[in-house]
Amino acid sequence: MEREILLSGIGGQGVQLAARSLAQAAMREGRRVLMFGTYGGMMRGGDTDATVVIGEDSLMTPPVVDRVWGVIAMHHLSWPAVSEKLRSDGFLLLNDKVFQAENSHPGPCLSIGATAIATEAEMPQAGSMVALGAFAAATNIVRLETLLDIAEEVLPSYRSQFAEGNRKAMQLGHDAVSGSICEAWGVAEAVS
Amino acid sequence: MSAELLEGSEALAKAMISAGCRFFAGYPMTPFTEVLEGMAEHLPEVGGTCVNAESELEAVGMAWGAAAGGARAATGSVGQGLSLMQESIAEMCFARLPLVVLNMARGQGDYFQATRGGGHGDYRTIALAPADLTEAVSLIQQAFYFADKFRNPVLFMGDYYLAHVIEAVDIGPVDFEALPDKDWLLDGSTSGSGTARIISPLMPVKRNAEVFVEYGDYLETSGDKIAAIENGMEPLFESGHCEDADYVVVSYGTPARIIRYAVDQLRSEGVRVGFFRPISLWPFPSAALTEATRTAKAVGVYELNAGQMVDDVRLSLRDKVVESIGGISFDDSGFGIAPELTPARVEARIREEMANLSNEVDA
Amino acid sequence: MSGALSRGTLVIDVERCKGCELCIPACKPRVLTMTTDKRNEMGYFYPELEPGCTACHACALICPDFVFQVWRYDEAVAVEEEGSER
Amino acid sequence: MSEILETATPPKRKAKLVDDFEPSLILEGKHQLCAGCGEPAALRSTVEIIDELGLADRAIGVFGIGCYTSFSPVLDLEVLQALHGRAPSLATGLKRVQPDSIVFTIQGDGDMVNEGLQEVIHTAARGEPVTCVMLNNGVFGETGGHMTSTTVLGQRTKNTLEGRDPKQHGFPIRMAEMLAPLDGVAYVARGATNNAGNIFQLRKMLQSAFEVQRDGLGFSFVEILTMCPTGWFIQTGEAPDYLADKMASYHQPGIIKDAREGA
Repeated sequence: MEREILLSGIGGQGVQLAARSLAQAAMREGRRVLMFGTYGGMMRGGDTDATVVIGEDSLMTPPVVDRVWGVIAMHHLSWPAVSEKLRSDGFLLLNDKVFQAENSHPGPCLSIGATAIATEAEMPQAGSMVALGAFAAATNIVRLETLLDIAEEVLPSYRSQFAEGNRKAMQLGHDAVSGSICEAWGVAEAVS
Repeated sequence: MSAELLEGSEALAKAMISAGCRFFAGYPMTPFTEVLEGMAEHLPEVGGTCVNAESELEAVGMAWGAAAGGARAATGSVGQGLSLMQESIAEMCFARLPLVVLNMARGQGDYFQATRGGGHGDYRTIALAPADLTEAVSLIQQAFYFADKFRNPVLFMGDYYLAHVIEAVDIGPVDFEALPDKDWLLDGSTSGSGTARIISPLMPVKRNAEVFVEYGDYLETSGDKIAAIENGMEPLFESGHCEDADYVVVSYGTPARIIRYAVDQLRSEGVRVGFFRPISLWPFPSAALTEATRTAKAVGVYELNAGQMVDDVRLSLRDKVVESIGGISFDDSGFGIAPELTPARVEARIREEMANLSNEVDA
Repeated sequence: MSGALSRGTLVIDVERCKGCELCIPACKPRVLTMTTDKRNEMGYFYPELEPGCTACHACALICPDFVFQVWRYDEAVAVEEEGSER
Repeated sequence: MSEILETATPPKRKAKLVDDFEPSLILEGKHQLCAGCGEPAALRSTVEIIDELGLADRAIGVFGIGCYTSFSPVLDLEVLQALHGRAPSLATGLKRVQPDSIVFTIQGDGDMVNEGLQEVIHTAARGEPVTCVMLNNGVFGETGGHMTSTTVLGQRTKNTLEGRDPKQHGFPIRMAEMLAPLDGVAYVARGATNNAGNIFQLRKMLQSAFEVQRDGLGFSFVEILTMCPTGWFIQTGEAPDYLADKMASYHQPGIIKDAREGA
């Protein structure tokens, strides 16, 4: 089984780091992973996305995929293209308030004020990490403990001071979700 | 060594170091920049040197000097930067020096540059093009081996996808057959002995050598050297589903990974299509391609350019219908992200070509 | 010239000479002169030595064609006596 | 008129050899450079200083492209032949992987200042512990006498037949003065080969430059004004004075920087 997750937003929201964290955590839990991010020439403000593919065996999937199982939409900037990729039974997590587009996704959906939660905790750039914590809580695609474990190693050495804040952000996101909404691996498949 | 989750560019850097590369020079240009960052971070850890060169001209010059000093050396850029390096790459072929040059290309417009080159004179460079990161880290080690074995620059063809894909890869050293000592390297030790060494694109020996070689005679050995590489190395390729294929798609690099995926999908639906992927662009795997397309009624070449490799495919298959089915595809980033390069669109393109094929056959 | 000494002498490979004359002003004791009637096989005039060389090797340093071999006598000799046998 | 001495064979009196035909580290002195050329004397001085300093078995010369290139196969020194303008970069890579060697470049003014100006500037700024030697005759000698970036105002060349005019051809570059202020540069001097006295001075400069490299003090640079009577369209005998009057008045010889303690 392969699960494709597309994280989409604008530069500066931490989308690439959240994707990297998801990939690292999945690998830590013994799965095969592939991640591919795109971002424009600008470091801040342009549209950015990252695709993470998580599976059991050797992945033949190319870095670009047509259909994804899950989406974390941090901003509406490239929503039309993103929504086209999301499978109708896939799981969608929206960044409430910041995300302003019309959403007609028929499958399971969770709207959470990730940026708002991060801003309240005085970490406005950690919105994607809040969203990732929430996504993990809603899908069990990876465990929160694994995400907290890898928070430091995914950062370049010159940014390691942000590890603690990112842990807090993921925890806040996780706590904001009451329970599983759409199981990524099914109960039996969950890696213990 | 076990697998590590690495971004492509960092994996390439670590694979180079694992291959014994101890000198690297480069000038930033995305997506080559990320490889340079990796070398700047990791090369000093093993006592190597990474120089932030002031231009591509200087980067390749520094790597040339380091190679002459006997170090495994590499440089690289993007196609545009490689344009600046052409002069030195050609001359290093004549000077019989090993070098690995990475082209972290934007799109696939550099096929001619890689396989024909823009330098002067009769020279050729081996060009290796991986389709995914696992293959890339092993090919990059092979590149250093070939460079040393043939004392010739080797081009490694990557792209934005390869630089930025993140996968778990094993970058442990790969074993190759032992190579002879570099008894030609310059360290100053033979100066003043009457038998001082020279490394030059113009002449291989000093005037007082037992057999002095004139410039013209040396120049004439260039053809022998090209033949020696062609005879000394089996062209590399991958093929699949070709045994009974009506149609074979030829592609290299990252697009080939998507072609492979699309062909797998089509085969699972019973469509008689195969794929062929040259891994060494020079020497080009012509014989293997001929064999792989034996049953094919037509051959499509998918590349992200206006049609470059298609020339080599046509030269290999002179009695087959060979068509270019790719094209230039670029998004606004300018980094070579190809909007047309998705499994669904590629699959649709192959179906379209195969429909034409059966129409032609019916008619 | 009475009392002057020759401290050294030269061997001149005249066949290498291209006749540039750089050695003439370089020679401090002014004991080098260019031929005016004799030419080497390449057709050039070439320098000749008169007694009085100091073995300063200025000629050798400036000569583009490495025409000169410079010798310093163990014992200086009066210029009047040098000619008979160097 | 004094008598002419017989100079075909070595003297019979007891004497010591001061200079042989082939200078040390030059395997074959016979060459096809023009009569009156200043480059052989400059090269001779350079390699003899390397020998005198006892650095011969560590030295590697990186050669550019020019008339002097014909010496690359006849020096008893390891040679890395570079392309036009690129020698300082090759020297950088070579020195980085062979830090115990003594690496020097030989380039002309066309090679260094025209084709490869940025290479030498960056190499100097990085403070690479190499010695760059520039043979400056103010013309592209090998192409037959064309203007370079160091050609002095008023100088006639094949493409400035009426003399270099700043309105048309711009002003010359003073290479030594341009490199000297860079922090990575430890030693800069300009010598000349137009007379024996200047050659003696030049040899001291070369000695300092190689000592600076030997002692790891940074980048060293010696510019050598050399005669090119062919490219200057004058008689060989006029070349030393032409160098002094025309070139050296603009590119003034002397030690321009010596960052060593006590210097």
